Order: sequence, then C-alpha cells, then structure tokens
Amino acid sequence: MTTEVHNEVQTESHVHHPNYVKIWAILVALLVVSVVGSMSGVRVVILIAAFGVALVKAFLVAKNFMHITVEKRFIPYLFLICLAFMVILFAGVAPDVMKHEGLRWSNDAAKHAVQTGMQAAPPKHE
Amino acid sequence: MSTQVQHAEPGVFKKYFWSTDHKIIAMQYLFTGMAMGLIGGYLAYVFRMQLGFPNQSVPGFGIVTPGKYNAVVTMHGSIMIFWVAMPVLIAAFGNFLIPLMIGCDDMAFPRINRLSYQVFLLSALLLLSSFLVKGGAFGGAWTSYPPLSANGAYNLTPIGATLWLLAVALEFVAFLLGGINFTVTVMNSRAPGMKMFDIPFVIWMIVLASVVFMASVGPLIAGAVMLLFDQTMSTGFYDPNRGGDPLLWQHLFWFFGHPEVYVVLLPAMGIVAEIIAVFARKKLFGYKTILYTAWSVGVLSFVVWAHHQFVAGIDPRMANIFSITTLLISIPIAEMVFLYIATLYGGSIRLTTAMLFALAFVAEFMIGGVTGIFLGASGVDIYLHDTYFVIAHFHYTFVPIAIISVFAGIYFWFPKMFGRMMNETLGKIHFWGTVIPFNFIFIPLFMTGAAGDQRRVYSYAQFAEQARPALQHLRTTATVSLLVMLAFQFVFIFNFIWSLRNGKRAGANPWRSTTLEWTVPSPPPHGNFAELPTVYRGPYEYGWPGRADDYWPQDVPD
Amino acid sequence: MSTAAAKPISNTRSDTGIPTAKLITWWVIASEIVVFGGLLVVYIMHRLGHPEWAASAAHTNTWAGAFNTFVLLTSSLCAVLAHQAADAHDGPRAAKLLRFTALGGLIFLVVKGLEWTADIREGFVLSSGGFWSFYYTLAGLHGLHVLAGMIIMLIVAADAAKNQELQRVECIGLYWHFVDIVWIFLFPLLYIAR
Amino acid sequence: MLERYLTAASSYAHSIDQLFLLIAVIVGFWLVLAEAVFIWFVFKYREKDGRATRHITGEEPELHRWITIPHVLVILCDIVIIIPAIMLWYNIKQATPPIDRTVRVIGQQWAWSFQEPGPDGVLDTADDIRTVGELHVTVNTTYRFELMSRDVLHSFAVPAFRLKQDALPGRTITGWFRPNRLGTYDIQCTQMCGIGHGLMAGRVIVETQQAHAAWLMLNSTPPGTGQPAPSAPTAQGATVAEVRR
Repeated sequence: MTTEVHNEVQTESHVHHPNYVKIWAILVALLVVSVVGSMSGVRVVILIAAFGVALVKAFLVAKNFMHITVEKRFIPYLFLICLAFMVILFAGVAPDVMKHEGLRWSNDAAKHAVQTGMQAAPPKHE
Repeated sequence: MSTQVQHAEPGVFKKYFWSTDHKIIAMQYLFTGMAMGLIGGYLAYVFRMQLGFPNQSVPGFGIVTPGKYNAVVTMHGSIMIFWVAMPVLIAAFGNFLIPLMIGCDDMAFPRINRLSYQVFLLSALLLLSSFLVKGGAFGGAWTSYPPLSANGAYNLTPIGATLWLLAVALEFVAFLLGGINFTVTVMNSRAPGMKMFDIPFVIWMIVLASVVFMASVGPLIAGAVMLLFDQTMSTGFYDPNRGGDPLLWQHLFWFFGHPEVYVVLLPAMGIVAEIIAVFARKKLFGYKTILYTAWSVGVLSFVVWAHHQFVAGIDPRMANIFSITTLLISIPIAEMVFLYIATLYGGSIRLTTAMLFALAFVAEFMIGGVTGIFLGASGVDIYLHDTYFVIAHFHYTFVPIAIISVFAGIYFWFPKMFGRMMNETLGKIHFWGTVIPFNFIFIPLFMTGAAGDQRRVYSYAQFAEQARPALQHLRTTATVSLLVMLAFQFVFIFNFIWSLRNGKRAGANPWRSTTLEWTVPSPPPHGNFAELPTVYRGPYEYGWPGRADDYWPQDVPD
Repeated sequence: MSTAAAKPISNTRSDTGIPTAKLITWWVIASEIVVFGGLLVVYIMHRLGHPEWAASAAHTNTWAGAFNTFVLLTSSLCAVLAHQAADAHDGPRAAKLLRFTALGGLIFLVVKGLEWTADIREGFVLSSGGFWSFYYTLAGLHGLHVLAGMIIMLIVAADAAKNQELQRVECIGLYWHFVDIVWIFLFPLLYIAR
Repeated sequence: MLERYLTAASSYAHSIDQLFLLIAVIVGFWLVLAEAVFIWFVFKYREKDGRATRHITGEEPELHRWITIPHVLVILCDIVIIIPAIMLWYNIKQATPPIDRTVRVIGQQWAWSFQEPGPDGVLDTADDIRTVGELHVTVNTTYRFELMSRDVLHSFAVPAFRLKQDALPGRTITGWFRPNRLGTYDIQCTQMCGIGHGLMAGRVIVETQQAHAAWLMLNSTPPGTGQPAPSAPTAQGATVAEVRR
C-alpha cells in the first residue's frame, strides 16, 4: 500500500518538470538585478530591487523547486496562515516597539539613541 | 519511574527507557510529569505556609526569605505549566491515546517520539539543577520579564536565570518534536474508514493544541535566544539604554503565552468530553459544533495576547482592541460548556470517580471562565491586574485543566494502561478531598484580590491596607485548605500504587465504551492491535434504538 | 536516524495522500516559518524605528552576501536535481548531487566565516549595537540551519547511494529550499537596505 | 461592591467599582443558571434501571435551539459589558481632564521616589521637593504623574485610587488621578522587581490645601538634600536623568 501511495503521489506531483536550470538562471539574473539596483543611490529603486526581487525569487523557488503549487492545497494554506500570524504579531507589537512615542508615553531612551546615532553618522541614503 | 529504571540492567533499560513504543513513552511522560507535579505541590506548600503563617520556619523548608520566596513562586509557576500540564495532558495522554484511538500500531515517527521525551527529561533536570547553583533558582516570575531577567545585577540569580531559560527552550523543542509527530500521525495514519468526523474528540483537541503550540511558540524561541544573548553575551535586545525594548519580550512571551493557555485547555476539554460521553451513555451533543467552537478558540487565541499587558505600558489605544477580542473568545468557550452540559441531557449518568472528576472540571471551569470576564474588561483590569484576583481566576482554570481533568483521565484509562481497575471507594474519597478544599483555597483569594493583595509578595507587613487581620484570616484559610488538599493526594498515590498490583482485573472494555482503544487487551500488547481495525462509524454511538447493547463500537460492522 | 529499522505501519499509511516523511517535513518547515518570521518581524520593526542603524548596515559586505546568495541558489538547484534523480530511482546520482548541495552549504559557511572575521577585526561584534546584534543573531540562526541541513543531507546521501530511503531525498531538498528562501530575504535585509 | 473590601479614594475609583458590580451581576446570573441546569441534569438523568438513554446527535433543530439562544444572549451580554468597560478605560487611560499639578514618580530597586514641583508648581526647578516613599497630594486636585524607572520594571499601584501603571526603564509614562478623600493610603509595586519586591511600599498622603501648603513651606529646600538614595545597581540610575537632558 505504502509504495503505491509513494509512486502515485510522486508521479502525480511531477507530471512535467519545469526546466530547473532555466529557473536557476532566472534566479541568478534577479540576484544581479538586486545587487546592481542597490548600487543606484535612489531609495525607491533600492527598496524595489531589494524586496520586490526577493519576493519574486522566493516565489520562484517555492513554485518550481518545492513544487508547492502542485502540493495538496492545505500545505500552502498552512504556510500562509503562519505568515498571517506573523503579520498579526507585527500589527500588535509595532505600535509599542517600532514607534517611540504614543498616547501618554514616550520612549525617551530610544529617541535619545536615534538622536545621538544620527548626529554621529548621518546615513548616506537618508 | 523511568529515571530509576535507568540504573537497571540493560534489558530493562532498553525496555523502559530506550523504548520507542508509544505506550512506554507515554508512561515516561506521565511519571515524570507526576513527579514534577509533586515538586510543584511542595513549592505551593512552601509559599502558602509563608503567606498563611508569615515569617515562621516552614516545616521541611525553613525560613522563607524574600529571595527564596521569589524563586519558589517562579518555579511553581514554570513547573506547573511547562513540566506538569504540558507533558501529562498533551504528551502522556497524546502518546498513549493517539495510536490506540486512531487504530494504528505506533506513532508515525517512533524515534522522534523517543527523542522528544529525552529532550524533555533533560529540560526538567536542567530546571531542577538550578535550585543547586550559586545564587539559587531564578526568581523573576514565570514570565521572566527583562531587564530583571536579563541582568544578573538586577535578579541576583545570574546562573539560575540562564538555566531557567535554557530549560524552557529545551522544553519547547521537546514539544515541537512531539506535537509535529502527533499531528502527522493523526493526519496520515488513521485506521481505514476513520474520516475527519469519526476521530475521537480528545484526539482532535490534542492535535489542535499541538498545532496552536507550534504556530505560537516560534517568535518566543527567537525571543529566548535574544534574551539568552542579553544574559550571557551582553547584547542589548531588551535593554532600553542600548536601543532595545523591554516591552518586546512581554509581547513575544504573551503571543505564545496566551495560546499556551488554550494549548493545555483543549486536551483537558477533550479528555472530559470522552468521559462524559461514556458515563452519560450519550453521543456528544453537536460533535461538529463543539469542534468548530474549538477551532475558533484556537484561532482567536492568537489575537488576545496583550490583555496580559493592559497596564504594562502598551499604548492605551491598543488595549481597546485586545479587550474586545478577549470578550469575543468568551463566546466559543461558553458555547463549548453549554454543549457539554447539553450532552448530559437524556443520558443515563453513572457517577464513577472518573465521571465525578470530569463533571467537577465543567463545574469549576465555569467559575474560572466567568471570572476571566472581569479581567478582560480593560476598565476593571486596571484595578485587578496583578492582584490575587488574577491568581484565583487562572487557578480556577488551571487546576481543573492540569489536576482535575488529569485525574479524570487517569481514573478512566488506568484499566487500559495497567490492566487493573483503581479502587472506587478510595477514588471517591480522593475526589471529595481534592475538589472541596480546592474551592476553599481560591474563593478566599478572590476576596483578598478584590481587597488589593498584589502578587509575588512574600509578606504584607509593609502594606497597612493589606496587613489587616481580616485579610490575613483569608490567607490562612487558603493555606489550611491547601494542606488538606495536599494531604488527600496521598490517598491517590496509595490507590495508584496499590491498584497496580491488587486492583480488580479489567477486561478489554470495562466501561463498555465505543472507541478503538477499548477493543484491544488491557494493557495493550506491543503493536497494539492483533489485526488493525477498520472504522465504520463515529466515536460516540450510544443508545441506538433497537440494538441489544446500548453502545456500538466504532470497529463493528453493521 | 538513518538506520533502516522496521518501520511501524503508522509510518507507511498516507490518509492525506502525502507520504508521511514529506508531510512531517512540511510541518517542520511551518514551525520554522514562525521562528524566523518572529525574528524577522522583530528586526524589521527595530530597523524602521532606528534609522541610525543604517550607518552600521553600510559596513556589511554586499559582495560576500551576494556571492553567498549565488552559492545557495546553486545548491538549491543541485538539491532539486537530486530529487529528480531520486524520482527516477537513480540513487547514486541523487547521492552525488546531494553531496554537491552539501558542498554548497560548506562554501556558504566558509564565506560567512571569513566575512565575520573581517567584521570582528573591524571591531563589530555581537554586542556592539542593535544592528550588529540582529546581524549576528539572524545570520547565525540561519547558519545553524545550513549546518544541520548539511549533516542530514550527507546522512541521506549515504542511504541514497545504496538506493535506500529515496523518499528522504525530496524531504531534505524541501528543507534546503526553505533555508534558501530565508536567506533570499536575509540578504536584502542585512546587506542591501541601508 | 469593592468598597466593602477597600476604601475608594479617587474620582474614578467609584466608577471602576460600579463596572465591577455590573459584570458581577451579569456573569453571576449566567454562572448560577448554568450550574443549576448542570446539577439538575446530573440529578435528573442519573442511572436508573429500566430507563434507557436517548440517542441524540444535537443537530436536531428543536434541541440545538437550546444552545443557539443562550449563545446569542452571551454575545449580547458581552456587548453590554464591553461598552462601559472601554468607556471607563478611555476616561482613565486615554482622556485627560484639566490638570492642576504635575508630580514625577520614579521607581527603582526597591523604593518609590517622588518629585513634587514645590511652591512654584513647576518641575525641575530649584524648589522641587524630592521625597522617598512618601507622596503628599492635595484632596480634590487633579494630578498628572510622570512615571519612570531607574532599573527594572515596576508598577505604580495605589489600590485606594484604583490606580495602576507599570513603570518601564527608558520610558516616561504619564497618567492622572484626582484624590477625593483625606487620609493615608498604600502605594504598592505590583510588578516583580527583584528580591525587594515585597518591601517596595510607599504611602500617599491626601491632605487639605492648608496642610499641603504648610508641608510645602516646611520642605521646599534647594535640591541636593532629600535626594533619593541610589540603590544598587547605580549604573543605570544615571541614564534616566541623562535621557531627560
């Protein structure tokens, strides 16, 4: 029974392989794009080059190397739910930790750190 | 038990300590958990004595200094949650019941299962060792808030704090291994014919708990690494003067810590459901509805965490959101309890010891549930936060969960585990001797809490309002009740050991129950089933009209 | 864990249609998502709250990071090719490719080691400020996963060479791709954004 | 209801007690009802020979009604509770009434120290009055407090005022209270702060205008005297002051 299941699943999940080498080439090209983009001084370009490209790369790996799209539906959903919880965590924590001031409180120490830090070395791309 | 067996000759060692059999591993978890439970009870005895009879030498401990008091309360909390509730409710019952109830021979990954227990045992030993190190055990409360926990100069127990953190982290690893194993086993290894809604409720709950644990603990594992670096490598993750933020730990801790409450609640609910169904001879009232409410509890538990932090310095506007979600979660829980009560309707209730404990769980948990509303309502929580009202509230949930439901489960499955019945008379004595004093411990604490007694204080001599004799009488009452309750636990221990040898022999199915674990001999042989069963119907088919028996086992064809 | 002991029947069943080994791999990855996710969430909110960290971030060696990304992407390719070979029941080839993958991991760790030595020479250690604490913690946690992946991969390869436990080739591959994806996000977060 | 256990001595203490009472009534009703039905069932359906059990799935509409109706009622009760709860929270922790006077409250291991603006009513001036463990306030005066910590987490709690707010190192958290009853009341620390946690007590003395004025006159000395004794570890002690610069 077991072996049947194995074969059945595995064949079912790899009816036609994507050309892995081609995918790899695209990934490397994207890597180059992100590095080059980061060299350009423009903030927007850097952010897109950094994170936009990262998202695309992650998707390509997940789709073509992990075959997550041909896997049983609940696996990708499981991962999306985990990510959703991380978003909830961010939403709940950021108002206290990311911000340094709020209603009736102010994080003097953090403000102080930012202030002195910026004076010490003003970052290039700010 | 396992720890003693280690020293025996290799044969026994291999059988009882190195085994990959889920039943042996379940026993290892059960006995380790019970041993830790005794330690936790002893710690409770120590600090209750100090509170009831301040500054007198406690028999079996000595004078309770402020530092020792902090260590004792911290360890009591940590042990009872992480080393009693989790291993017994999830790991012990999960390991024992899952393969038997879903009709397969073992866990899907027996060696991972064994590893999980060994990591857990290591974590327990690590925690206990912290009592012996220089400076003593960690005393910064089971929540371990930095900067107190991060800086030895503040907590004065530098080694203890690090040992505590390592022990907790290892414990998380153990339950990740175990929980994932449980989940995979139930998803993949069920008996042919056992569909989603034919799975016994307790199995559902253990799996749901494992998943909730798995999804909530991650950020805290990361946070624990950060705290470890703060302690040992002088980083400043939680140090406000070095760009860190103490509030961050509180958020990470409670993002796990609140789901954790439901991680232990749900298996307890499951155990109680099984027992009520069997002894009321009734199908669970609205099996699917209970399941849906349990799922919604699991999901909602991820969006309520900051109600532990209303006055902790979070932005007050956030408190409103978490206050609403907190009262939302009361709805599915309330519905679950209603459904349990409704299950009794039209039944034929046999009040065995197991059933008494199961019913006591429902009755007592309701009190714990409703008192939670006071604390979820942000306005009132301003006053009640960190008072004994909170302590009484969560003990009215945790004692039913970790003590009462566990006793119910042990009395119920003891025949299956060891092939003999426990003594019912002693059982009933133990029941009344546990449940009545329990209420007399915590009802007085609701009152002292309402009077403003703050938590984690070794003596109220400094506080004129708290030093009133009236309140001291209440504290003494609670302490005396605790002594009574602890005394009656020896009845259980005696009953347990006595029944192992002299209990009435139990047949395969002494309770005339329907689920699969009762179709195998007691105790089940290695490999459980002579031939693996096939499932034809849901788990709670009692009182079918026009059948000779009032129960219809899952594996019997029509 | 690779000793081929008699497996329980529960291990060979597959009610979901996913082989047990693959299913547990998915669950492990899910649990890792929340570990790394939690740490990344925390890092991101600090980074947004502390613009001054950009100055420290400017010191990180983008080229080393980029090269390591390239190495991991390539090793991921080897891993997926190994999986392909395993599907074709070509154990030895799968084992060879897995060992290449592990080699990629080794190169990754060596580069990281050199990079860290340079950082530490410059005086940037774990405790020299918020950014560096996160830099070493994030990369270190990821590095541990790379190391663990390599070890398991070599064990799996040893079995695969004997055409045993071929289903494990895909599982360790999935894990490796996940570690790769984590790095795909760490690279811009630690090396590019400044 | 709470007054029975502890005097209420601030403007919002009474409304907290009222909300407590409201919740007690609502959940008390549900608790009694549920327990009553529960015990009644256990008694009524106890095992009797000759009475077989009934096969009920719980999906039957006429039975499931008995779950859905209380279910809806619970939702209503939750709403009835949550609205006043949030309104109360808003009034205490978000809205700020006109402030008459500002004091600074500083927690450290293991003492509360206070900075009173002195006769000129302005903080950080020469005539500030620094006290340890004793806060003097005037009755029927709205106080704004600035809460800080020198080392670890503390929690500034005055049970009689129904006031509680954690103090975090590196942060300044503000709040308000309006004492409306003369007397001396406890100040607690309700956040675990080390071995001295149980000793970290203080007093708030609510006194009349005249008494307070007299106290001001008596104690308004140039700063330096009456400084809170720094407690180990002092290393962090400086930072709060430093951050304030």
